[in-house]
Amino acid sequence: MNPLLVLAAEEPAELVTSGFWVEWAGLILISPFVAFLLIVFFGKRMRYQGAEIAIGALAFNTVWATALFVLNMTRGVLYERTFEIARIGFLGGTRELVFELGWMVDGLSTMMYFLVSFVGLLVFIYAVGYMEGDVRVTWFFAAFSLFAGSMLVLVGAPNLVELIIGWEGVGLASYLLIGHYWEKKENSSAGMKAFYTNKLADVGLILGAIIVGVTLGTFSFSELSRVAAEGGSGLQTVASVAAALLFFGAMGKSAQFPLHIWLPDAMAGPTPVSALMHAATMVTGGVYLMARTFPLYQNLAEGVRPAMVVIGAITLFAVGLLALVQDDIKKVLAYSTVSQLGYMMTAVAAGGYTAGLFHLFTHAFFKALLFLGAGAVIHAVHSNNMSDMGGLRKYMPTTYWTFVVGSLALAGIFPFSGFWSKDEILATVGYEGYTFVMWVGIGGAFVTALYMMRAMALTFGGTYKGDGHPHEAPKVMTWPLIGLAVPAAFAGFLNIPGIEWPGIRNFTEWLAVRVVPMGDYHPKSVDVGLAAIGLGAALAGLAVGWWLFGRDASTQAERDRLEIPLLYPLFRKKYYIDDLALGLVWLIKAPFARAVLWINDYVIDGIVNGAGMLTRGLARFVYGGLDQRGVDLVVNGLAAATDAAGSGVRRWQSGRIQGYAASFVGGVVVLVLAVVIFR
Amino acid sequence: MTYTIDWLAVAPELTVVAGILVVLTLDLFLSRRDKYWTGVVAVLTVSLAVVPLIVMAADDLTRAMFDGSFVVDDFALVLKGLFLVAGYLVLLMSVTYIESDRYYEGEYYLLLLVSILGSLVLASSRDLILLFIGLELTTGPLFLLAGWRKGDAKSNEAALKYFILGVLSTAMLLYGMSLVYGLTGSVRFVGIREAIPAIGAAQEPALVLGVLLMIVGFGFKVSAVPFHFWAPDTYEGAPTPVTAYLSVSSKTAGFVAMLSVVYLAFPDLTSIWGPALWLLAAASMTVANLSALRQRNIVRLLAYSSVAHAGFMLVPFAGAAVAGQALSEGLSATVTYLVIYALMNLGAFAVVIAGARRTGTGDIEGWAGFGSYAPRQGILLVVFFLSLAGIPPLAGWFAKFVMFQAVIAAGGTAAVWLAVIAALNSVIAFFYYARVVKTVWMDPAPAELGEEATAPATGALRLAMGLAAVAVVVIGVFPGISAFFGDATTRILNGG
Amino acid sequence: MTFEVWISEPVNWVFIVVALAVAGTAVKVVTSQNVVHAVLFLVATLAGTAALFLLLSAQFVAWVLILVYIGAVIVLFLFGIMITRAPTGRGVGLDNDRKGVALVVSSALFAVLTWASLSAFGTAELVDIGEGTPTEVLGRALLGRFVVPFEIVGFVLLAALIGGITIARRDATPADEEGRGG
Amino acid sequence: MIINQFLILAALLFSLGVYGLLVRRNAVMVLLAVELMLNAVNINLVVFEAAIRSTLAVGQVFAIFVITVAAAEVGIGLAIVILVFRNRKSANVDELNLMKW
Repeated sequence: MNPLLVLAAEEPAELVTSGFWVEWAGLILISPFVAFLLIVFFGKRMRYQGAEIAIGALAFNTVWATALFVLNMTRGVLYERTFEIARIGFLGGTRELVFELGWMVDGLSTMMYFLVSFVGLLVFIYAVGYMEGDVRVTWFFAAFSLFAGSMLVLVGAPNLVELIIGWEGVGLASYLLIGHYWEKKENSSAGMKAFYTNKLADVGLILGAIIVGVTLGTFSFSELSRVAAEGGSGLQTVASVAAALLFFGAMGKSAQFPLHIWLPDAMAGPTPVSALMHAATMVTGGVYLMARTFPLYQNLAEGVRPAMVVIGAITLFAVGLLALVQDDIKKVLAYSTVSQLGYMMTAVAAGGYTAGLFHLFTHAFFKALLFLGAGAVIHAVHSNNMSDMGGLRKYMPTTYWTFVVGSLALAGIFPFSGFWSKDEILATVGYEGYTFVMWVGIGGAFVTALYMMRAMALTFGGTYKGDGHPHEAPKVMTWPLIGLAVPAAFAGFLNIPGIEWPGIRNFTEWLAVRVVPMGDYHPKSVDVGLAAIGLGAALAGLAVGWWLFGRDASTQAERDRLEIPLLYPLFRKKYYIDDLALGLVWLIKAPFARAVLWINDYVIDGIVNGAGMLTRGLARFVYGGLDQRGVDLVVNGLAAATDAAGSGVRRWQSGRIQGYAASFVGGVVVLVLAVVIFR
Repeated sequence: MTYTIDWLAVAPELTVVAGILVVLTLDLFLSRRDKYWTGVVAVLTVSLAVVPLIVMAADDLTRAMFDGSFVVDDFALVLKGLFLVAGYLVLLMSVTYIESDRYYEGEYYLLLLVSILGSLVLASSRDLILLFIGLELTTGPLFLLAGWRKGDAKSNEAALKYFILGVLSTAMLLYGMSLVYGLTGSVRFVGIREAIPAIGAAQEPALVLGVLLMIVGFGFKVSAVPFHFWAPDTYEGAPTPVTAYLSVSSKTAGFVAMLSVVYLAFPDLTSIWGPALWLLAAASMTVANLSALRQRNIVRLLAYSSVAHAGFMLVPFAGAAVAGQALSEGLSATVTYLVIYALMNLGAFAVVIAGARRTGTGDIEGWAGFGSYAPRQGILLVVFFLSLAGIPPLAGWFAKFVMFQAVIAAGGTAAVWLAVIAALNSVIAFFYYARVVKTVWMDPAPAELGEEATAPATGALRLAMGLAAVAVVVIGVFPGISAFFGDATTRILNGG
Repeated sequence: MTFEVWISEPVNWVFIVVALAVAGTAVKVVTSQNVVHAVLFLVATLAGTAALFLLLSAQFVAWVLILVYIGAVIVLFLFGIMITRAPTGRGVGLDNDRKGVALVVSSALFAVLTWASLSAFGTAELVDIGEGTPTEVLGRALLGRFVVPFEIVGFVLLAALIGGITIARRDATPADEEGRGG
Repeated sequence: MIINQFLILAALLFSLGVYGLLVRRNAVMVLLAVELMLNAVNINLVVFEAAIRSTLAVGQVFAIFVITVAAAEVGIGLAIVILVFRNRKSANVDELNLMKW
């Protein structure tokens, strides 16, 4: 056992297991749905077309969730309330399967209540400004409430069935929201793609849930935890299958490679939707599921975990690379989200329950912040493309500074929140013995910093390249940015290994409050060496990024097109030959006079460019070769095959009665022969 | 030998018989304007017929008559109740539809009541002859009702297609029954079951043929692939309330016949009908869902959806059979699915009837923006379609869940494969339902709406939609209700 | 039982004659290019079937078949042909052009049915046919044990009658119906 | 007499019925083919009854029900055919393909 690690948390002494706040916490789950109905029926007649109802519901939730959060922070809350809704017998009536609805208040769900409500509230407020003038504001806020409400059901669910209800609700609401601008064909097909991938993964979730239910007789998480801790159920024998199926479900929702393909396309929806979807809801659902069923993976299905770690690692690195070659600012952030989810998934899979969730916690703030910032920029320049932006720093100072805070937090720069959570992940993964994966994670930190620097430089640095006069967003949009920037900067202090704040329990201990106290290994104190390496990688990423894109505003557009010639000799041949020719001419003309400059530009520049180009070239390759061609091809191929099969099968319905009758009788003969032969 | 009759046990049937006679008589005397009274009588009849069911449910006795060929047990009670509720909702839907065109109202209600009578008898049949007559009584009037829009060429075509394929399937069914009778020497289910072990290996092919031909006959009624071809065409052409009845009551009748026969007469022959049902289930789900993706007409879409649901409903039973497990869970799951399916599908058809009057078209594209000028019906449409898609917390999710649960609990390779096929199909199925929802709520409404666009639905139709919606939501949140009915049916009595 | 023994029974000679007649006329029912002839061939098929029933001592069923079918149903068919003005001459394309498919499908079905019968019943004999089933037995069965289907089947006929009339009748114009009761 | 001589004749009639149902264009002719199939079933039922000799003569009772229902079916079928003919001036089933796919 590594001396740096401790096994987490005993049960705290003063658990809150009753009282007003926890016993009525179910209202958190209900209020957005009430808001939904109110908006649908009365929204159109109201001043802000229903937005005030949605905001009211989330404000209510935020207050309530904050109360629970504070209770948990100081004492710990544990409460569960369920109502039986159905009971079915099986195996000749010897076994029963109970379906229940209810709510659960423990460390994990309390954190999620708070995240969803708080981030949701700010995003809703922001959306009032962003969606102003949209033709379907009422419908937007109705669906948005449904979205937040479904997520709250998902995280408040005391059992798998209710979780699935919330899960499907989130998926449905996102389908409606992603496709908000239905007029554009690509948006509606993005909504479809999101749903194809998600529904496919849901099959895994549902089958996994049924296996758990059938073997345990209940879908309850508490019972699952108990069985995992104490044994004594048929679940042991099929735990790996169930765990793998549940993980497959989580892969879809949390966009793990190769099911990540839906997420970048889902950027087609309005930006507030992307912000909420990427920060606190929807995509975190999968990580949440893994955390909620963590005992299953920790104790019963350890065999699946290495595979999960590998998938998480691929996601965090390979998909992170893709962010480097995007022009659409939202797609940069989208690929970044996938990559960060990869971090979370890797951590949880490796056994870092606390680490993964801590990153989920901090990520929610800074990713929401970045999306909302991007939204403000898009709102100002009326384009998603960074090639139409640039120089916005002076036009939009508030957006700029909050965006910088978010970027630094995401890049993992000390002392912003992302630094602490990423460091904890690296430490835990490393100590769990996944050394290679830890180095992949450090490489990922470099990539993260690189693409965020690129995004900042192309958006806010240099000169403005778009049309019109960009202006700072209205206050209703900038205040949420500031509101998110604060936790994005400071949330990391809540879980510094080895530091206890007076009166506040550690983040680790919040999360440990479960029916069966959760334990995982996590660092007792900051491993300064590892932290320095991680920070160094991030700083290197920022430096390379600045060198490439920020240093010289006039050439940044050109530099953005830098390629590795070996990988794209044909594609970029012309460009490269021109460049080479120019260089030769220049060399002949001034062989000596500019030698110093030559060293500067070609040696130093070459090294930095080389590193940058290598990374970006790899990214191009992964994006162009694998992601867009390979994975997309498979998905599109499947869709096309389904479609073609549909039209093929349809031809069978020829309209002719006697054709039907012939098929009928032929079917009889075939059926008889099949049964006789294969029986 | 004399037989005693328990009058309470046959009271639901007698009530409907009385209703038929009253409608028949009234129809003679009422003037054209007052014909709607026949509808009122029909609705009252169906409501009244529920009363003896409740009385019998309360005293918890099982009643068997005529050497156990007519049995009223919990299975029969639940399904009779389902037939009456479905009939009630269809009658409510019919009122506007039938009244608004110059159709023969009195005769229409008469035929519908006869069909309901047939399905009531069917639920109690424990004998091949009674089963056959019950089935004929259920479907015979429907051949005619499918052609009720006499001036409409599509309706004519619907009736003829349904009829020709229907009699073909009847002939197959009867051939199978005759073989089974010849091999076992009995037409009572209990007699058949008792005689089956004595059948020698040499006679096995005839037994296989007999059982499978019966399955084929039922497969036609439930519209399972490849015996489904009539369904899309007939559904599209028939008057919509009749289509609703076809897709729910007639299908349920087919299931009742199939389930009671295989459960009571052939429980030891799972190796014969298990694979057959497996094939039918897999083919139905796959072919119907793929075809539904390309449909432009909303009723045709629902037709393929109904074929696909038939496949889903076969899954638990087929899964239990191929895995060699006890059939009672499969029965319970299938009946639970039937109950939920009946409610949500009738709701969907009620909305389609109401919506078709407003939009004036059955083309899905013509429904663009329907939600904006008919928000309440738009929401109801979302409720029913998403329930059909199996999105929680609407009732459909529980049906799917129980279906998966039953087949996974059954275990075994073949059952698990069936579960996988069902799972993939439930993914495909989502899209055509979602497409309708999207069109209704997201696409812009046509610039100029017809006069009918703002006309409210009539009271009866609103009642039908409302009842179905309440049921779908309540069962979705408290699915124990449907599971209770499903479980009750496993207390099925085999003969006397 | 060998073929020699089988053929030595006189009743089987009768069977051969009747069966050939039934099969031959049945072939003509589905192949005849004259619709009226087809109907008349069906009469012969049914009459032959009734004769077979007599061989099997099922007199009552035989007479029911003759009364119901030859007496009533066939007349219906003839009416149907007259009303729909089906082409009564030869060579007007009474069959569609998919005979190949039909032949394959129906032959396959015949093969399956025959195989099942042969393997199941082999040369099992019908012994002790006796005097035949007394009509009293059938009557008691129909009104006793089978009284429910017996009563219920009446509604099949009622529905067919009323529905058939409604469907088949020519609709009166609305003006004709004003003020008229039915 | 053996059972199979009747059964095979019935199988032949049934298959001929199927053939007729598949090739006949005129709807009335299709109905004739259906009658052949139902008649085959009757032969089956009666011969099985002769072999089994049940106390209630179940096979014959069944055959009587089949005959009755078949008569009703003919009534229904001809009504539909007449309806179709009235609207289309033709009773050919292969011309009915308004609805497909």
